[in-house]
Amino acid sequence: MHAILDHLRNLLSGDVRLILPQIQLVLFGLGILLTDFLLEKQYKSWNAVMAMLGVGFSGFSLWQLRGAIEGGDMVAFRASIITDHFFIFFGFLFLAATALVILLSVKYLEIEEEHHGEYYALMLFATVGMMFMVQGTDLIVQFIGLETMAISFYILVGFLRRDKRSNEAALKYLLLGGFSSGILAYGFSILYGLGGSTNLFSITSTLDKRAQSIAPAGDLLLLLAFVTVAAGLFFKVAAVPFHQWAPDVYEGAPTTITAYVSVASKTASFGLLLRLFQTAFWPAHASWQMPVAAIALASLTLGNFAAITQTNIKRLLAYSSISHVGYVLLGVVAQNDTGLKGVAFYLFAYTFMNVGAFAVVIILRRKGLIGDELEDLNGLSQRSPAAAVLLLIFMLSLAGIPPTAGFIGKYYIFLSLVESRHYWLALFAVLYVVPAVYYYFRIIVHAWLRKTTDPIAPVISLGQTVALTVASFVVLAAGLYPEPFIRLAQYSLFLPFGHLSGR
Amino acid sequence: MHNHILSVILFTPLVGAILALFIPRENVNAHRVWGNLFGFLGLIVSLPLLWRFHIGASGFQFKEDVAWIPSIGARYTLGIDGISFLLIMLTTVLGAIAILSSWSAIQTRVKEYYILMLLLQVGMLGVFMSLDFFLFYVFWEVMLVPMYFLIGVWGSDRRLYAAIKFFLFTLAGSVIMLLAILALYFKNGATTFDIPTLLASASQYTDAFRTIMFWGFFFAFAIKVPMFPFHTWLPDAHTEAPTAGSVILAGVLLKMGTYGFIRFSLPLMPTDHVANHHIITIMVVLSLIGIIYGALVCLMQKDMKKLIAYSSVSHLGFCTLGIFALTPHGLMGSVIQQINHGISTGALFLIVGVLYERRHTRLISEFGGLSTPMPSFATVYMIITLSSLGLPLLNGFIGEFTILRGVFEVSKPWAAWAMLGIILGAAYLLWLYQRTMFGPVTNAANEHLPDLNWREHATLLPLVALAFWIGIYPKPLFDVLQQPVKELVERVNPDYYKAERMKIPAKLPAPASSTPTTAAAPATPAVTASAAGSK
Amino acid sequence: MTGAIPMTHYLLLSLALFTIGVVGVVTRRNVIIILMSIELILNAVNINLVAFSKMAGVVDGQVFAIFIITDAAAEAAVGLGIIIAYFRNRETVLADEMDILKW
Amino acid sequence: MANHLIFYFFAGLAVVSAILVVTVRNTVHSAIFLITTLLATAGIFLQLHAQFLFIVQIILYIGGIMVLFIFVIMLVNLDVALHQIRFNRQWVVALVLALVLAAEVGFALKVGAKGVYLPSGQSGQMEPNTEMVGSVLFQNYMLPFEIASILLLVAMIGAVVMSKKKI
Amino acid sequence: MTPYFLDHIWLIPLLPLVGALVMLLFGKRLPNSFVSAICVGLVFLSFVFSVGAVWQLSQMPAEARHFEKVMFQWVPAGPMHMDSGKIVDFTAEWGYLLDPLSSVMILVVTGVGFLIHFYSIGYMGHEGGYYRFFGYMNLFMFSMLTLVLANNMLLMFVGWEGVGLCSYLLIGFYFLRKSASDAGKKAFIVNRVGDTGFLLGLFLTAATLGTIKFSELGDAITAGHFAYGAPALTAIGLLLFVGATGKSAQIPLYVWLPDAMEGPTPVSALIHAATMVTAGVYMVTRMNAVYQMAPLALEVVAVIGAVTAIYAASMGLVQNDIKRVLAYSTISQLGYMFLALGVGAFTAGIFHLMTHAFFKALLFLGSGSVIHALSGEQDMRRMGAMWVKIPTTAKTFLVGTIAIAGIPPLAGFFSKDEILGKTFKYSPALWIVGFITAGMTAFYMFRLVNMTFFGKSRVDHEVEHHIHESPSSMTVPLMILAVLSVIGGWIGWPAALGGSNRFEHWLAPVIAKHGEAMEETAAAHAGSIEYVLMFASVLIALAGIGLARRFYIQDPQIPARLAANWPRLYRLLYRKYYMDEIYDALFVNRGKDLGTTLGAFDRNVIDGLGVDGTGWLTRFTSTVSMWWDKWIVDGLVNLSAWVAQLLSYPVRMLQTGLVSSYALFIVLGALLLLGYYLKPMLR
Repeated sequence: MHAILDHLRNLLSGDVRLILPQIQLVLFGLGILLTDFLLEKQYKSWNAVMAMLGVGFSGFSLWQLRGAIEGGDMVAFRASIITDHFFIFFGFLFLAATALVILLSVKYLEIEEEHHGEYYALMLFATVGMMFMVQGTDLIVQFIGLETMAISFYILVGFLRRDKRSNEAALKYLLLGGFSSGILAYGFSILYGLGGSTNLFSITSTLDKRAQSIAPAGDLLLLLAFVTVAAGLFFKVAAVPFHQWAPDVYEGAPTTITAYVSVASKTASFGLLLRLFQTAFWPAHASWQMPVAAIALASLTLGNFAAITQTNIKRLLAYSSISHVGYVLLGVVAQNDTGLKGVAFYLFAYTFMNVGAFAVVIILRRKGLIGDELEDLNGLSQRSPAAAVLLLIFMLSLAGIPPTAGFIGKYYIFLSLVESRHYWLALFAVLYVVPAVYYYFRIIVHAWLRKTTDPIAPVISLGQTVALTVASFVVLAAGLYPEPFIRLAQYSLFLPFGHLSGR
Repeated sequence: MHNHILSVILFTPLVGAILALFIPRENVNAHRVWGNLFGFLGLIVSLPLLWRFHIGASGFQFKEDVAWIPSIGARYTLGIDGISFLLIMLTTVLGAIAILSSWSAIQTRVKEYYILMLLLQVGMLGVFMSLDFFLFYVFWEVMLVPMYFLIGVWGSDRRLYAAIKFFLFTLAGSVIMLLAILALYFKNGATTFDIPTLLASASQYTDAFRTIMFWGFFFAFAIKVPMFPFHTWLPDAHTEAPTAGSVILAGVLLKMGTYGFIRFSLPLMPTDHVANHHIITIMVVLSLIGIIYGALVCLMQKDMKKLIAYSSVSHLGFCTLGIFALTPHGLMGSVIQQINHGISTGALFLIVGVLYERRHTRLISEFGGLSTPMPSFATVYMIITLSSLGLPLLNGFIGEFTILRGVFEVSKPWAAWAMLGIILGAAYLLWLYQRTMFGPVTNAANEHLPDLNWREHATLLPLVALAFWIGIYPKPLFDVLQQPVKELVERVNPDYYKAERMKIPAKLPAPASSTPTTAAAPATPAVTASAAGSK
Repeated sequence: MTGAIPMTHYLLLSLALFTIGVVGVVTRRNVIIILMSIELILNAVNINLVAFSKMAGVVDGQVFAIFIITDAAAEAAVGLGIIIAYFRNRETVLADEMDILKW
Repeated sequence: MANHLIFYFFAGLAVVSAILVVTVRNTVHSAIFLITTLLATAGIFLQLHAQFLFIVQIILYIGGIMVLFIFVIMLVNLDVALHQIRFNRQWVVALVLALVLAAEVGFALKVGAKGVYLPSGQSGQMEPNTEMVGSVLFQNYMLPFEIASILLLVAMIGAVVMSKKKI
Repeated sequence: MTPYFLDHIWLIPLLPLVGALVMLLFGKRLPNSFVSAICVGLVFLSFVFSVGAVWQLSQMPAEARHFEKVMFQWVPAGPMHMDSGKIVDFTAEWGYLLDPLSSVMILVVTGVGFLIHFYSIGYMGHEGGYYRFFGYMNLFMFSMLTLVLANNMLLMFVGWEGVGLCSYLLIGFYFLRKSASDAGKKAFIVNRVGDTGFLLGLFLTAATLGTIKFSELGDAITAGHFAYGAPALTAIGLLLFVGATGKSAQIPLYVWLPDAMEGPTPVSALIHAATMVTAGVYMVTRMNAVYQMAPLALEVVAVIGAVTAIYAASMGLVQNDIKRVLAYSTISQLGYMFLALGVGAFTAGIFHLMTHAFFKALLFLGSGSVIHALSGEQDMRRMGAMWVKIPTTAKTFLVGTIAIAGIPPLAGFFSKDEILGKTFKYSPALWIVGFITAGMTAFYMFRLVNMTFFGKSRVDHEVEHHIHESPSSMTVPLMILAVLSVIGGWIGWPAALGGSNRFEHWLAPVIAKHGEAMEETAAAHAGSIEYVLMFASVLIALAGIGLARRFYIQDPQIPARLAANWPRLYRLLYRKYYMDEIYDALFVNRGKDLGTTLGAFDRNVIDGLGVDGTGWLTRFTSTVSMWWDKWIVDGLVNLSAWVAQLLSYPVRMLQTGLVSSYALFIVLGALLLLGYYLKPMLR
């Protein structure tokens, strides 16, 4: 008995320690799957409690890892994962998003009459996938992590099986996601061929050496690998022209999952994107700067213009999130510390403000009202002033009006562009705030300035209250006193193999 | 000495707004009392500035400086000089009056209304106090939101359009300004957003860079002012906004643009003569177009508020004209005219509000002959009209005169063109007055309109008093402005003070009563003159 | 083992299968065929991986290919499940009749 | 030479049946041709000395996935499928674009691989390696292996959740 | 120690201001008797202080008759650049200046003003808004006194605008009548046009001379080494004269004055005859230091004055409205004064200003009395034979008429004669104009008298019963003014007739010396001509009187016959040279045509402003601006919004909902990205 414990302790102090957060999530996910059978229909919300516990434990382990890596980044499993600041930051972000969405889900699922344990289990598994995406330094770990997340999402998007929109969204997401995964895998295969290894460290060092002999700008194989990998990742983050799944999926999916996909999937994919762009593809950084900038601008343009005339809130937010991708990508384009900090802060802010925005849509859902049309918001300020105020805060933040987190995020993006002398990009970026404000304010107009024909005030459950409070608090706090949050973003900066510090 | 008077002024309305959240919305009168209480309190706490402000001291006073976002160098830095001092006083006065004026005008969503009014105050005060670009920008944007709602919720028919137009216009300008701020920030080593530091550093940069910076800031301010081609948001916003909103919008918000020009754009002007001249010419031409154009459009208006809105375009044209004359008089006149415009146009909007509250229309044709039922209203209205059209002994004249004096030094044609605006100003204002107040009462609905009540008196009479005070004894204003304006002119027009000083000659002894002259008469004065010169 | 087949040939074979897969995805109406085309793409990737693996002389690529196959299996399972759910509601498996969500 | 023959035979087979997969009208035929393609690929794996993979390909892919496919095809595919138009309206454009992409990738591969250093190691010296694959899989790639199990669990849940009428 | 009255000079304008404030703040609640007591009393007090101050001033030696009292610094000093490039502190004080010139003015203003106030008690007794009337009148007194007592141009401008405002308010006193408020507005706006000239002149003075203080102007000119006729000084002179043409109703800005007769008659007497309209004359005299250095400006002044004089007189010949005749007469007499100023006879101008104030106030008040008696009738064709019915009015009116006609020894003779005499020396051509005008003046004034007081009665019957002499509060001022009209000219008894012309000596210190020198030398040469000229002018006045008698008493058919014989001329004159019609034709009708055609014009705008003469052009540009604003500037904004919306749809159209097309976009994206990298390779 003692020996077993010792063994366990040894195990936990070794490599396994670094994946403890994931392990805990998996365990709780399995637990939910098991206990779900035992729960009567009216007690299904215990699944949510369980999932929250899992997130809590996972967060605790992650916190401990944070302390453990103060001395330096830790790698494990033959360098196939790395626990660094970057991972800690993103890990917490995923957990936060997961927790918020779990809180929002309970009531929503009850209304949808699809309250099953699988839902929460899949969320936890998706979180595991995301964590591995960011933690992985091996192409296989990254790919499998990505797929775990993606497949979980396909299912979650189609979770309302009796709803045609949900079906269609899931099928579209699956087909296109599979297609893009194929392209990504193709890119990974080329990368593997170039690097001679699946390990990111050795790929990077090989490609660094390779750059000595072949100018990266003319290295077609590398660029081919880049294009295919980038196409796969841009698909996941929904950047133009790989974005088209997003509005449909966002609209069709259960709103809670829309929030989750829009936030977590995007954040995780950006984590992976940064990981790859800053390491393996760094030698070609001069080559990918312009195309990424073009994609960013295209995303801004299309996202903003398409959103202007939408009447469905979820769809509108989908297009708006495409434009947010444009901003984040601009931070990547800047290729400097400020830009990366901006990306981190932006993603952070985006997580909370977007979940918050969707949360307001979620609380509108009730029996007989889907609540995702702009008209459904009418007169919200009279029916539920608190919800209207929160919606206002989130919209201001999404639009980038101070004093909200969204402004600081945009500020950093602009700052990085000015710093890297991309003045024209900066000009475009700031001017696109204007149409963005226009459509965000369409939402506000409906919530605040229109009369309603529907006198029923939305009922907000406890979980939703907590989620909304947390989200709005973070959005406001990061706008009013951004210092600690900027530190957080600063903290997330990783200096892979001296690339950034060498500049 | 360490004091927090500016923070107190800044946050008093905010405290009021936050506390008001806890008053139940059904308790409408409590909100009214509360809103007025804090509106008035905001004025009270700003009064100590009157005697504690140090006239003639250079630089900024009452400075407060606390770290805010150390990672980017943004600080919570407040401070005022003579220019911002006056604008802050204008803000607190008009704020209290605007809040008071809404007592009976606002019947729906009273709670939100007062909260938003108080928040608006915070934003505006913050803009005038901030000495940190980041903080400045935050306030600059923050204040858009309450204004948007004030127009959008309590406005009239086309309020949604007007509100979003207002928002988008101003936003478009300010985001470009943000870029300019960032560029300045980087140029100076990306360590601080301190406004004086950054502006001082501008002197080291090339003219090309400074020109770009100037235009970067230009749009934000030009839209806010608004200068000629960017003015179209203003009539819509003014027309649709509720009375108090219009008062604040015209009285204070527009001044943020002119303030920006004075505070930021002027120090960024290139030193090179040609580039400088280019910019000034453009600015002056736009101002002149604005003056005349605004006045002309006024003549065609059927809606009182729209008329006054366009008159603002004209009046603000004077302000920008004064600024870009780059002379002490031009600048001082400009600031004084900003204050005056706040008083006069604010009062005009209150006056329209009085009528609107009684008749729920703003169409000029609906009125006529109101002097008969509303004599005190007629008197106040007349005084304000006269103040707005620049009658001496009322405030408007002092401002316009001083501006024109400053402009005249630089270019006589500019001054002459601007005069056209004064003539037209009399035309449209008096015509408006005539159409509403004179003649027999033609519309039966107007026959028994009640005259001003005590509350309306309380909102209008302070403004009338201020109008007279500035018109008759403007010296304190000039004194307050002297020093900051001197510093500004020394910076942007360094040659100005270097010119030789002219002495008004002491009284010459009278020449003998009959100087014999045999030559042709014209020769005489020349002789006298040369004789005097040789002495 | 005389006359090793050039690496390029494997790559081109892989490319051919990849392209056929892509063509299938973008031209076919039947979602099952589209799913099959995705399998083709993944298969093409595997050829790449194995070929590179052989060239590099390490088996990493093969391992990677195993994971790709695993993924393909998982995707197919879930995909077919979703197709069934979809078919149950809509009585069709044609991609171009799948357009409730648009614009 | 045999090596060449084997490769080109399997390659040709794979390509031709792949083409048939995406062109034939009958979905069941497509599935059959997909099996052919996968078998041909398995042959290529064998030719590349990837014996373990060869087995996996046949058992897992063909044995597992394709059965699933055919099962589903039978389940949902009605006779109408035979009369349906195979290609969507954009197919010409799509085909052209796909071929252009292929040409680009081909060009990149060709130019990129020509005279370009690829890490070769002991090129082509691959011994029969099932054992090695096994040990690598469970030593170097233990973590992905574990994750893959989660992936499969997810897939299982997904398949169940999606296809069951009532859960 | 400063003498008491001089020290309290600030009370002179302040007293009426107090009255005005009391009236405007509390007047509504005060009984009429109280109102008149305060307002008239305060003006009288002001008059007393004026007399005291002037008396104390006269006690000083002639050269030292210059008293300035600065109350406070109004516009504080600030640096400014002069045209010469030097820097100077520009400032404007609130200060009062009493010197011989302003002393004449304050006496006239407070004296005549007091009489008219007193008269108003009776005249306005039955009108509504009694307190308002007196409030405005007192406010006017304040403004006018500020104007004349100002020690600098800016403060003068305060008064200048103030009187304009009061004029506006008082013309529009019967604000229920649209014509009245229209006339008020017209007066204000036309004056504004002039005022801009004044302001520009002021700026130019400051920029040229560095000071706007009257007492420093002369020295500044000397110190500035300006040549005689220096362009800057000429420009100042011309710009200021633009201001003067507005206020003093000279061509081309005279149009407001006839309309201003819409106001109550005492207003016409005080503002539009005796005081305000003479502000321009006063101002030019005040600025004589500049004008004397600007011969071109003086010439313009003279010519405009002369032309206005004859032009207005010719219109006065045929007017039928009693007040309009007097209005044109006023314009004409003001033209005389400017003629005097223009020829350098500043003292003569001021002299005429003073005498004119007496007799024109008298005439207006007399006409008011007539109108009062006739229950508001103003058309002379409905008068006649009033001599016996309202004898006091008639007699005093006759005195005034004789005075204005220039019959010695009444006041008008001396002043007019001095002007004509000086003009002759300057330019015989101008003299002829003035000379003819004198005849015309005598003619139309006696035409008025004859039509009103003599001949057959043409009064309506109902009205006739009510004819009554006015109360003594009205007749007493008439009598006092009549006396002044008789003796007022004696202080300027010319040297040629054995007098000493004390008036000229009194004013001498104020007039810049070189000008005086010129006059005196000229005077020495032309002693004999003066008698001839005097005789001629008396003669032509008598001729005019005779003609009027023949036309309107002896043979009343003649005017009709004349009108029939020269119908065009008659109509031309009667219709005031078609000036209004020209305005109408040029602006209003064309505007109306266009307005109807376009359908976009606001009819009110056209009527309202077109009549005012600001005109069609303004409206047109205004419409264009409006249009520009609506369609171009705003249009661009809305267009961009529209384009954004429009763009939104194609962008959304890409979102077909079809998986295949989405996949194709992914292919396209990859293709483009790769293509971007391959492009350089292909070259």
